[in-house]
Amino acid sequence: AEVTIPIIVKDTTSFYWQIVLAGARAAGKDLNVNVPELGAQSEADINGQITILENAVAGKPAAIVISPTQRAALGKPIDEAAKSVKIIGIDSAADSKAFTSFLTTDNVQGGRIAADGLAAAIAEKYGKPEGEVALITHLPGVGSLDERAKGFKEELAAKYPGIKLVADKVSDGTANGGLNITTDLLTAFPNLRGIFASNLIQAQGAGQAVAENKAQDKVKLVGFDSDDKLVKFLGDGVIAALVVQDPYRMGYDGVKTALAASKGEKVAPFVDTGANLITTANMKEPRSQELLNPKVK
Amino acid sequence: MNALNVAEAAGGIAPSSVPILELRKLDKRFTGTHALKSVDLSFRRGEIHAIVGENGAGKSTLIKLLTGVHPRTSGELVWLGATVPLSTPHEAIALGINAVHQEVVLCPHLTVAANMFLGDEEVRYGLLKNRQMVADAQKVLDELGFNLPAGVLLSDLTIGQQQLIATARAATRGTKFLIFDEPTAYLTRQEAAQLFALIRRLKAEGVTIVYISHRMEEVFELADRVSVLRDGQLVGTRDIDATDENELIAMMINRSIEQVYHKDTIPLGATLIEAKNLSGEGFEDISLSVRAGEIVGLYGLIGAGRSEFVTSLFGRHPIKSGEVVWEGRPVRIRNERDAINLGIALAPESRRDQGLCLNLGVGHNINLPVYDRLTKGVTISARMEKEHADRQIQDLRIKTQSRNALALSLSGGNQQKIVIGKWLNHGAKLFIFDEPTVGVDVGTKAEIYRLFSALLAKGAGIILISSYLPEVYELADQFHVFRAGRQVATHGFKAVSHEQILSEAIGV
Amino acid sequence: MSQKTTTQGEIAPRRKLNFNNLLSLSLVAVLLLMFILLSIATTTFATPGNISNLARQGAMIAILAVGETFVIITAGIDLSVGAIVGFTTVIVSLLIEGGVPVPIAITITLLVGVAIGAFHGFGIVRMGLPPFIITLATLTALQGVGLLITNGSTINITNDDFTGFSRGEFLGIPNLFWIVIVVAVPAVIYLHFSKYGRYLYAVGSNPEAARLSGVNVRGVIYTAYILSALCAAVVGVMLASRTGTGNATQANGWELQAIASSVIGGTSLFGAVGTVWGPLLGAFILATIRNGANLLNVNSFWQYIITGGLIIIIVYFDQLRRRKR
Amino acid sequence: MSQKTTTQGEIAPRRKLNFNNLLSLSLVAVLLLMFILLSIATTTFATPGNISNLARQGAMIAILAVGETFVIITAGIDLSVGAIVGFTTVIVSLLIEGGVPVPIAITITLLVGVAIGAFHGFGIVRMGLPPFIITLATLTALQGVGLLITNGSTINITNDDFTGFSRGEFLGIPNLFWIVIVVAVPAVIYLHFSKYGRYLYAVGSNPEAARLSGVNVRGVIYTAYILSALCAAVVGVMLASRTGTGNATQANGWELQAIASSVIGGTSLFGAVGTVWGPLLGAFILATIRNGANLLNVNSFWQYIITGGLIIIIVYFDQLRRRKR
Ligand SMILES: Nc1ncnc2c1ncn2[C@@H]1O[C@H](COP(=O)(O)OP(=O)(O)OP(=O)(O)O)[C@@H](O)[C@H]1O
Ligand SMILES: Nc1ncnc2c1ncn2[C@@H]1O[C@H](COP(=O)(O)OP(=O)(O)OP(=O)(O)O)[C@@H](O)[C@H]1O
Ligand SMILES: O[C@@H]1[C@H](O)[C@H](O)CO[C@H]1O
Ligand SMILES: [Mg+2]
Ligand SMILES: [Mg+2]
Repeated sequence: AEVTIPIIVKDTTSFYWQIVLAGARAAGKDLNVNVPELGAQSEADINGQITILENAVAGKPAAIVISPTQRAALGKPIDEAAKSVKIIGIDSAADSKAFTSFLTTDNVQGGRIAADGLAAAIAEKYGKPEGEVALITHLPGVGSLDERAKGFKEELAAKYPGIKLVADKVSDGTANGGLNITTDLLTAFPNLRGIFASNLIQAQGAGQAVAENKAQDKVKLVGFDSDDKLVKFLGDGVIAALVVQDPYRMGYDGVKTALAASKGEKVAPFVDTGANLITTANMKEPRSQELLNPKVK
Repeated sequence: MNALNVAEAAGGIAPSSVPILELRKLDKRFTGTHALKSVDLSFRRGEIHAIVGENGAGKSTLIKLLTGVHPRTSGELVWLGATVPLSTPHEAIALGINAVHQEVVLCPHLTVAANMFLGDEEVRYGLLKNRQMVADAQKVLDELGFNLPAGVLLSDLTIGQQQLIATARAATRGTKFLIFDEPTAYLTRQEAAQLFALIRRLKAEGVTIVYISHRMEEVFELADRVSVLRDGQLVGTRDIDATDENELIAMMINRSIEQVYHKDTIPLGATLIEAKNLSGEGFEDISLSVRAGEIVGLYGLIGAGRSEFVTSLFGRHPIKSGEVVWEGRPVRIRNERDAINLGIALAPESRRDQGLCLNLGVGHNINLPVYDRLTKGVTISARMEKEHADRQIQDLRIKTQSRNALALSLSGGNQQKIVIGKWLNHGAKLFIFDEPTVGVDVGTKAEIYRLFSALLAKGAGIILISSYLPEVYELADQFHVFRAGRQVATHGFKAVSHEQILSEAIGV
Repeated sequence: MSQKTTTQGEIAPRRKLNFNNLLSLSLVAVLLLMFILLSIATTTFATPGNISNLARQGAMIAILAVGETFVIITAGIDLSVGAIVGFTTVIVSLLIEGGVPVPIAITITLLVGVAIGAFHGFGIVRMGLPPFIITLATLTALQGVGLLITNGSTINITNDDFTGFSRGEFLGIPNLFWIVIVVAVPAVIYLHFSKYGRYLYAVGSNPEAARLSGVNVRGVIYTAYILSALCAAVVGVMLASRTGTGNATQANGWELQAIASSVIGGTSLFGAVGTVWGPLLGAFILATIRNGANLLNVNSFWQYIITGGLIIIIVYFDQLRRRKR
Repeated sequence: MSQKTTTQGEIAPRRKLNFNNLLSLSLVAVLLLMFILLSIATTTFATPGNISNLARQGAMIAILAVGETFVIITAGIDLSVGAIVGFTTVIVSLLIEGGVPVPIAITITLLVGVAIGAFHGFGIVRMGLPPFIITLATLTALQGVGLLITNGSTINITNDDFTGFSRGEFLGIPNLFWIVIVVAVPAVIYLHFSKYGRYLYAVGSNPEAARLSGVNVRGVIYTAYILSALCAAVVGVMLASRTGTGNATQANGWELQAIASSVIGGTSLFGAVGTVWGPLLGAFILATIRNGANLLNVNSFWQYIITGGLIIIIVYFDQLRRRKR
């Protein structure tokens, strides 16, 4: 492969980003592009991502695909990088106009979808979308997660006056943290009816806690993203619904678009890759299956 | 720091009767110990005032109060007629009070010069004048007749050499009042002689000297007056001409002892150990043997290689060549446990660095070598653990609150007793005592020597290392003189004169 | 490690056991006080369900802290325990997903822990590296190896028996807490009632003196680091069972929690001072702070502040008592 | 044991500076070797752009490591520096967004650093807390305070002058690297050429001896922790400028990198041994490993393993040299 197009994700250790990288890898194979897979090991490591971007630019690649870890922080470095190389954004936005193209989930919208999904699940069980719910966020200061929380809260406030957000918890970035928080939430709020765990790892922890306490009948859990474990929880009814993005496509199309842009071809400036609500009811549908089981390997 | 400070009054002044420092009802309590009980004492300007007393009598505590190291519980200090708070070391230094403490208190990571100038550095435009300080320090050391380099790291020196550095440092800081707490404990005769010369010189310059020692002959050689402490109380002060050793000892321990050096005639038995032409790091071609019932002395200057030799014999350091024969069988001692298993015990020279776990209990320290034998099945027998520790504490009269008191809360001499005590019930056949009576009071010394006899009577042999010639001279059935890592002479019991031995050790 | 000339001012002799009792008593008092206050302030704290949760939540850090304590008593430190936990979750889940029977998978995982501990011993004893450094290096490297093995992703454990264990209980006590007991009992015997425990303290106080008293100092150091890493591997198995995942980074930072628990429990970082019950209490005090804050619905950020403040207060009073005794 | 002469007085003088020079020379050699190898292995390493990147990337850890070194020389440790960096990014961005002029905002932020350092000094000197504990407590608490202030979110700095600084350069040298110089020069004078530096070593070597020499030991300890926290606050300002955000957790874990850099640079965790140039070199060695691995397109997980391995190797050879000397 002559052409090099690195892809920079937020946190290489998360399964979600592994799917993105798998998509990028596949695109690299299909299009005969060398695709270094880069990224920090925590979504909170903003400086780490800037460093990786700087180093990637120094390697003089044809283009760079990046998922900015933080909207404002990556703005200027991306502007800077775009002076010498084409930049394609994926997954989350940054305060930069320098993107040649952008393929993303609208995370505020994702939060809204989660709110609707949670309300629906509560209504199905309790008759009305009413009662106490809680929110669990992976880590503080992660742009996309803040946007999901924003969308989630706005939607609740706007459409479901009967639903009350009684706890807004921030975890420590581990599944075990989410597990401990959820068990305590279940204890502290005996009338809790719903939980939104706004990314993969927290959904794993929260799912485990709900299963551990056999609370799935009382408490409806909505997660974000998916992996085998969450799909199993979904099938078992431990999780009521998952908001699923299309990370594989972001990776694949990110590289594909980057290659086209590097050749000077015209590319779409903005692509919404979409966020879909998958519930126990619709999980068997083909599109759902495609989203739930991306071809990672 | 200027070199030796010259006394204000030219030509030196005779000890005047003007008190320079008065202690009024000085009192110090540690939680659980009443270390000093209402002591009234006055020091005269330009005198050498010795303080003697048993281990734990409160001597070091007294010094620490005078130098602002510990706060006093009550009482007053009057310096040149005026009451002073004297609550920090800084204040003491400012008044001109300095001390050479019982244990060397310097910074091992700094150079000799940096240590000598610590807290009083020479600077220009705020920057250190390092080269200047080394030169100045060297000048001071040379002037004092200490043949020591100023540019090396302190940790490169032996304890004795470090003690001399501490002395040089204390003597040259505009000192008016200088306290020595057992300064000769780690010094050889030669070094001690240098120290005494320095002390006399300081006295001539009008400096008041307080001199603490367990060695009576030093007290009589140097002091103008002597005060005795017992159990934290001042028993009395005497002019040196108006007292004698027996009186002082009686005042110290409230009884008299006929004789410090005690030696029973014990028939020598079979040869326990034979070292044949041993060489290792710091010693070369050493041969000696020890028989049951025999004390073999090793005499030499500090750095002569005796400690290196015995620690190697004990398996701590490798032996490069030569042979060790134990009870007629050639053996290889690869580590300390091999030695201990054969029946060798070592009481090392530095109690702080090698001898004690300072922040563990007295009992824990005493029992450390014998926990194997205190173990029943998987666990330790609590009863045996207690009994064993208490027996040593009683037998050696270790002054401690209980077996659970931390070793660091004991006075220096009592700490030394722990180092010895932990091997006494081990059942070893060969005991190596490296400077066993450093910092030990006369009464206890006599007890330790009696203990030697008891061990010998049970069929043990002893290697006794001492830099204190009388000890080796009076006790050893046979002794070897070491110099520069080699064995330069071997003598029988009191076979030759002190002078000859000294010249062999020094090599003149 | 060298024993520093600490400026231990005026330490009057006192009974060591008494003192330890006193200290642990006062920690028990702190814990009890928290329990009482939380029982009054919330209706949910003093429920069997919550107490079970608490027992589960504190269990893992408690075991790590006990292992860490062995090392700290020798005047060392083990920064790698969090990384070992993460790494061993990867190992055990790989093995289980690879079809290895659970008991064998667990045994192998624990042996991996032992090997890591032995490597630390080697680094300290043979290579002369400071404990802080060698364990910092393994902290870093193990994370890399764990991530490399899984290619950065998370392994999901599909064996329900294995993951069910952490949820289960026996005689009304959560299984995870049983593990604490299973670890603590031999630990108490080892540290407080056997000669090996005495040797550990001696090495922490003055290794040279210990050596000259015939203590196998190297062996003691190997043992301490192996026990610490073994405890971490045990926790790795527990965590894999609890989260059902193998992920090399999932216990990042737990080393600081373990060390904090140990120190809150009266262990001195200068060595030669510490107990088994101290770190256990320390870990459950920290777990109770978090649990209580959650139940009181205190902003999660306040939990950090409270934890930091309590560490200072508890250790301060501990120091005070020590100096007074 | 060291070389030994048997008659007193014939002790070969060993200059301390010589040894330090030797060590830093060998670190310089390591760094040079890396540079040469990377220049051969990649076409991109030895480009002005990349060297600038490297200078920027190493700068922040380098400054933290220098501050940390002061503390370690006193035989202490400062675990809070990463948390202080995160916290001060919050403070400076709040102030700037609140309309405070940049120079005043920076001054206030640095004073906050000083206050935190003084608090550490207070905890150690007055409350008698071990440095590990008090700084662990602030690590935890500062994170909480920082998160609380921002309610867990990130403050975006809209002042382009402020954020532009970190990207700018002067005389062809990146501004961030200039800050390293601005910190290092007074640090060298302080540590190596002033009596205050000497006191730092004395306190680390034997606090009792220092105290008896009239050294204001408490003052020295206060100074060391204040300098460390001040360096961390400087880095906080730099990081805020670089990321354009205030976020309390964005420098989590940097304390371990700072300590590792310092130790790689020859600082002894037992105190009394260390230089200013050592940690600087250590930090840039670590930055070069990361930069090189990125350029060589080595799997990012390998970087952890390489870093861990290098820490062991470098410190091992350093220890060897020390023992041999
Ligand atoms: N820091 C301390 N804490 C508690 N007790 C102490 C402390 N220092 C000394 N003591 C006690 O005070 C008493 C006097 O001790 P001190 O060191 O003054 O004796 P000493 O006369 O110097 O003895 P030695 O000749 O053995 O050096 C002893 O009982 C000792 O145990
Ligand atoms: N001149 C010297 N320079 C540096 N180190 C020395 C020197 N002399 C001795 N040492 C070291 O100081 C320590 C004490 O010296 P050592 O104990 O060997 O002398 P010794 O004759 O065996 O003892 P002593 O005569 O005091 O019983 C040893 O560890 C030795 O390595
Ligand atoms: O932006 C993302 C992804 O969309 C995913 O949810 C993982 O965590 C995030 O921060
Ligand atoms: Mg004394
Ligand atoms: Mg000796």
